[in-house]
Amino acid sequence: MPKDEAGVLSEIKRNYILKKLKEGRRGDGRSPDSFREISITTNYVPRSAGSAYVKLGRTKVVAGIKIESGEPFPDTPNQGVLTTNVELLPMAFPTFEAGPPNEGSIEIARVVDRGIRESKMIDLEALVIEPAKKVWIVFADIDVIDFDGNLIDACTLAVASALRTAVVPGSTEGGKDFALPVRNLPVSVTMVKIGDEIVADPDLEEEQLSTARITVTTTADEHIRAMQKGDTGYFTLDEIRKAIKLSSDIGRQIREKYFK
Amino acid sequence: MPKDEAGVLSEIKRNYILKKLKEGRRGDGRSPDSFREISITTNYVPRSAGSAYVKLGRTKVVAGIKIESGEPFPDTPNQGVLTTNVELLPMAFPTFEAGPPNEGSIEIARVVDRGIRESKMIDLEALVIEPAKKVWIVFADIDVIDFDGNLIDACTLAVASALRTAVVPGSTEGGKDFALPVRNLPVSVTMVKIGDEIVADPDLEEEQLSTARITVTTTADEHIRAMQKGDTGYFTLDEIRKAIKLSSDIGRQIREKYFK
Amino acid sequence: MPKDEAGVLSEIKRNYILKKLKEGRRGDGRSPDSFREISITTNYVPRSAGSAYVKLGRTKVVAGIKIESGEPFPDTPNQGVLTTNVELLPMAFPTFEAGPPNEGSIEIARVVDRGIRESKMIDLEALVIEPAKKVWIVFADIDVIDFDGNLIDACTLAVASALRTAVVPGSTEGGKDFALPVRNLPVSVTMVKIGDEIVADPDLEEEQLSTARITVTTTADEHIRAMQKGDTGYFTLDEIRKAIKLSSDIGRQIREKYFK
Amino acid sequence: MGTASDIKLIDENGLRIDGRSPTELRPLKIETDVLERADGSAFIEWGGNKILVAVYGPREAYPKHTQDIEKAVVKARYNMSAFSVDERKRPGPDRRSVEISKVISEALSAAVMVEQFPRAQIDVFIEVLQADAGTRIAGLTASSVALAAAGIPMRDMVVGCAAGKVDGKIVLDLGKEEDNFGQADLPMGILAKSGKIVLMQMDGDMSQEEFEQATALIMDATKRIYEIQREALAGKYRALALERSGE
Amino acid sequence: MGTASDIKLIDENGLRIDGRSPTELRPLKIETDVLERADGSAFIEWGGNKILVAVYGPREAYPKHTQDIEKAVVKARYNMSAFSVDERKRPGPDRRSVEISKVISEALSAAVMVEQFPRAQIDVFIEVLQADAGTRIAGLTASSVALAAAGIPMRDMVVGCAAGKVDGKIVLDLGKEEDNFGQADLPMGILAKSGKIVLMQMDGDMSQEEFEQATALIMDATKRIYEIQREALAGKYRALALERSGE
Amino acid sequence: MGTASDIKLIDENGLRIDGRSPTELRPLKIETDVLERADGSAFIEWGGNKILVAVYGPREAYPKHTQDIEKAVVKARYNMSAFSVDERKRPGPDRRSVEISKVISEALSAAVMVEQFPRAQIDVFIEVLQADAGTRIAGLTASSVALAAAGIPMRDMVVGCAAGKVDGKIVLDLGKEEDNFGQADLPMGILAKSGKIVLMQMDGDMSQEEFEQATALIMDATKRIYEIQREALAGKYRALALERSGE
Repeated sequence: MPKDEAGVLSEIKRNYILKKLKEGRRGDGRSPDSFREISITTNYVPRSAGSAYVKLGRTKVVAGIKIESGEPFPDTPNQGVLTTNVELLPMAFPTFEAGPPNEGSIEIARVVDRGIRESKMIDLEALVIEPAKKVWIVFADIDVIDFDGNLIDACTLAVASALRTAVVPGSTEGGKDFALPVRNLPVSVTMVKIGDEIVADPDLEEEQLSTARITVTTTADEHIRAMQKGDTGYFTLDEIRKAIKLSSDIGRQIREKYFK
Repeated sequence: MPKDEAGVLSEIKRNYILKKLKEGRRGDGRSPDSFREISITTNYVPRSAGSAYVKLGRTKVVAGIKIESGEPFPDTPNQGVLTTNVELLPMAFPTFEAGPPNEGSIEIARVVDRGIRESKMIDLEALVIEPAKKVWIVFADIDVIDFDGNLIDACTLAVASALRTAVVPGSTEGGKDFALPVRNLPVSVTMVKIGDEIVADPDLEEEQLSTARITVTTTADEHIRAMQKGDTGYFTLDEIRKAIKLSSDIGRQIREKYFK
Repeated sequence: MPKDEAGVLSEIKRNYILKKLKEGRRGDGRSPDSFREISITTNYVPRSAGSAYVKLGRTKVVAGIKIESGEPFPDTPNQGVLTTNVELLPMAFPTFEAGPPNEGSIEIARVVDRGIRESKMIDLEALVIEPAKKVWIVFADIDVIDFDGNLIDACTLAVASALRTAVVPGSTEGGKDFALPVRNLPVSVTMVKIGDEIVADPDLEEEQLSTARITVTTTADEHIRAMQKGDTGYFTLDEIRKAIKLSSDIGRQIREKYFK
Repeated sequence: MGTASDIKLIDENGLRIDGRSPTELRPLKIETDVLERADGSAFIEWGGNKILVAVYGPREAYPKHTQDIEKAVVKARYNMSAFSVDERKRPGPDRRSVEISKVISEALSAAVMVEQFPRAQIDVFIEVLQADAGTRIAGLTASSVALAAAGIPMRDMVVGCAAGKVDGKIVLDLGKEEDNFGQADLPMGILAKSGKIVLMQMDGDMSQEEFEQATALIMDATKRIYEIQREALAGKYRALALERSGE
Repeated sequence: MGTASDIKLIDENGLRIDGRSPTELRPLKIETDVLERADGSAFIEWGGNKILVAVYGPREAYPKHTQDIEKAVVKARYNMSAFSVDERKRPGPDRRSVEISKVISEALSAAVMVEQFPRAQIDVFIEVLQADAGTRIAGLTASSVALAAAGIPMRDMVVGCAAGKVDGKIVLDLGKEEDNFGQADLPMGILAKSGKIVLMQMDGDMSQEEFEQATALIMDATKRIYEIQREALAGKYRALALERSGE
Repeated sequence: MGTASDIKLIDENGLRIDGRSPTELRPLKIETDVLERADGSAFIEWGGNKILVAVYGPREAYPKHTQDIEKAVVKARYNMSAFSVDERKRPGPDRRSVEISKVISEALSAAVMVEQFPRAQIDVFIEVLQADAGTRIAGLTASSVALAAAGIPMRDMVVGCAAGKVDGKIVLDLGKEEDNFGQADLPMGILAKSGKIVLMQMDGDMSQEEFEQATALIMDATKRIYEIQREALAGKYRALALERSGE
């Protein structure tokens, strides 16, 4: 993850944040297990098949869905196709550069994709037009437009919200348009380790202080659907247990609050 | 546009050219509204479908046409396809580099293409083999081999000349070979602004002194078919009116002299 | 070819090797016309269609064959397709870099390919599934994993060995699996010129001392099937005659010893 | 320009397919400071276009050989998001967006006081979230606002506006169907106060007389668009003033 | 995770499709110093996986802007050879291999004493010659051995190991069919002595209880794999010792 | 080499499909100074080949790490224009042109007095406008002339020439059908005065005896081609002389 504009967090800020954390408080006053404010605007790009503009604190992303007919993968002839792509737009941060996805944006896209896919959010089997020949291809594209940490969760929220409102253009294939069949709702929760503390939904400053990152994506049944550890630090098994528990709890709250 | 080999025009040369211009004369003795000598050799690459070698002063380009069968664009199922590409070969100038087209050559190709396309020079509707399935694809490729300014006009001249002699290989699709159906003849005229003067067909030195560039492409009916303003300077509306008039006049002369 | 880690061979080593060569001996004790020890392990990657792990002295390469159905080239509708690719893996040498093939690996792949192709080792006409529509495509891929000179010969040995054991997966196209039809065996012999001496199978040190390289690929009939001169030095016609003779002799020995 | 079609684009009352008169602009709205990281930003909705612009700079031009010792380099990057158009667009620049980025960069360079920032680079990132006709002039109009919002000194605002020819008639600000099935399009970039032209492209078929009509429409609309730009920025300064008085 | 299927992956005796018990690893063999040029190398055969790892470094990080003034950068490059999988793989990195390279790099960084080599780079090249399930953990396990063989100081060995869910049951070290048709896969990278977790990914469907079972299996297997790593290296040192005594 | 075919390439009189005898070259014409910007240039028409060569340099090699402190680097770039072959060729280098660029660069390096220009680069741009058989040797022959025309010191001229096997017979300078349906092709690059061989490739099927015949034909033709090279350059110097006397 990129450093802030000065390249490194000042020693003073750093000590301040670490000290507060020991007292159970974060730089911006949050408790370790709380998310920043979430705002979700669906249908933000009305001409796409589905879309959502998500703000997670000062991190902002726009997800847009396009659904087109095409060939299935040879090994899954009876399923539609989902592809997820994340663009870290240069407008989002001073050091982001235009160009093909780098390892950072690829990792984000793949973790988001795994959460959606493994939760079986989309009923891919309902997206077959002609078995082995023609299926619906769901393109989930995410533009990151403002960056202040925790892109994985912002992107998962945006894609999930966009998919829930998406419409399959069945009329282009001689049928009727229909709502994209979605069922489970994956919620990803990303946490980082700063010193010995685990905090959820890190902002950029916290990401820069952290040694290890973990994302746990769960569904309403509180099963784990995807996990990803990142960064060069480590977690103990107990820390991971704690992270899973936290994800499960926060996931429940987010579902409750934003996806009734 | 590239600088000359020394990187910048010497002050002395610069002042000389500016002074002469105020007297209504250009560095090489031309009047502001006159083109350099044009030489057009068609059928220069006899094995292509059509070709032309054009010299515009010391600028030299070779255009070659290839015509192959292929699929139409989905939104124009009843039309052939035209694609235009310009290669600024490294042989043409000391600082040109091999590699994919840069923004300079892309702009040139797109302006040339618009002139050909919007003048409806080629009857694309006559290039359908099987509607929505198979049409003739016209590839217009231009090699820039020697560079001394005003590539847009040199390339337009070369492509237009090559297309006028081009043959569609109908025999490869079970028919007969036939002359590419062409009708209108677009002529592009590029002008630059040096100080307050507008001069047509700038050479490299003049391009380096200019602050703004404008290309106006017209057909025999003296209608405008394509325009493109370039560079970081500006034109007043009156200057543009003057440029359009100039293009119209020069276009008539060029048509008269070279395309009888 | 890359320099050794210090970038250049030390003067002392260089003089030692040159002096020994004048006495008809090489740095490692070999005679000018002898190869290093060859070891060939076929079926090294059992899940590929055919494979071989070849050591030529300390140079090590792995060739793997994949055979898939696909379209023939338009100009050879009644033949299967062979494609050869060499990867100079960054693991093989300190200065090798990851990335698309450079001119070095392209030259190696093309010379290896020509030897296989021109010897008519593979009966490409027997690889047609449906004329003009569907043929077998033979992918020969070579991983260079340890580099100590003479990659062309190591790669040719590996590909030829792998092809001899390869199986066409006919069952995937409704037929039966069958052994890839091979007949002739090309053997390439690469020689370099150091001072006025010609030595066969150069190791890396010798490649760094040499001024010119020549590869001659022959078949059992002692006909020449492919040749390639490399590097910025020259050969006299007599030296090339000598090289052809040497290749012919060594080819016979290698065939005798390793391909009975 | 567009393909021929039977669609009637102007009705018997002289009204256009979306109900506008020939001299009417589509609805247009500009907001500033919509992003936190950028030095300046703007969001424009113009007809169905939704375009976000972020400005970074002046900052040291990089790589070094791109530096101009006499002035700042203004580098616009026009990009369409994958979901902005009917058929999903593959990410990354294509020839069209490269050309548009070039002409927008040149147009903005004419307005910014580039000579104040030698060796610097000013980046203008234009992201088309939803594309209707006229994205380049909408992007240009918003870019100018974003530059001002970033506090970058400019000699004048750049206004983007287009006119075109539809069913043989010259009209202002083509909509999507008009763009698809019309006969000419003339996008321009104009310095608001001086009326100087810093961007101009044209394709289609226009007589010299029609060109006069088209530019008259554009020049007139420029004033209206400039007002909207000013208001967007005034909103910003009002907000700032409130913030201060609230302290 | 995999697609649904009728294939029975665990039989009535609780045995798996390849005859293993739920807690059994596939056959695993590691060899060191299989390459001459590399500073350290290892070859691992784990089930049907055949993976070669070469280590170069520490050497000056290049290009310069990638240097970290405080520590060495560990850069793993996971690559599948064109012939390693059923369908021929186009050479060059794809998104999957980019992600795997990243998580392996991060896992190894946690083990290597990177602070001893500021500004340096340690390259770990992982070439999958034949792929069965579990290439990333096999590659990670071999990388750790190759780093040790290169004499690079490490605070601990990294062991890669996976568990998964098959026919509703948690089992160790998924094979290919289990990976294709199972319900979850949990690859982990563990520091052998401290038990710290430096790599973890999961996909599929696992309850929190099942996660506990899976990690228990992995933690237990870690010890066995670590033994094999040590033996491979002991072989190296034995060989070295013999060489010396033979002088 | 070519595919088998029923086409008879040599008739009962021993004449070839284009009427040539086995030892006859196709028509060959070289012109110098056809371009203004380049430091030297040449245009060759050889059979149906039309190839343009431009030379720039010696100039400082760039990027710096490509510099050789002992000598100039000769960098040929062989390129086929999109319209040079039957089917339109996608612009940009392919594997074939990369290989040809390499062997031509090496061949020219042997002729140029590279040791006189340490750290320099000499660029040779070869553009094939129309391709018949034998583009690489035609390009090489013209390159040598363009280098001389650029005033670059050379120890010898490089002559490109090929022989091949057609209907079982060795013939000089294959034409297009002969190349397509013949049995072997042997392109060579020869230093005109010394007879040293600086480029050689072969593909097809040739006995060692046939190789002797082929090289005999080539060596003999080399002299004729060299004469044409000299005349092209003499034309240049004559022209220069006239220019001077005209002053």
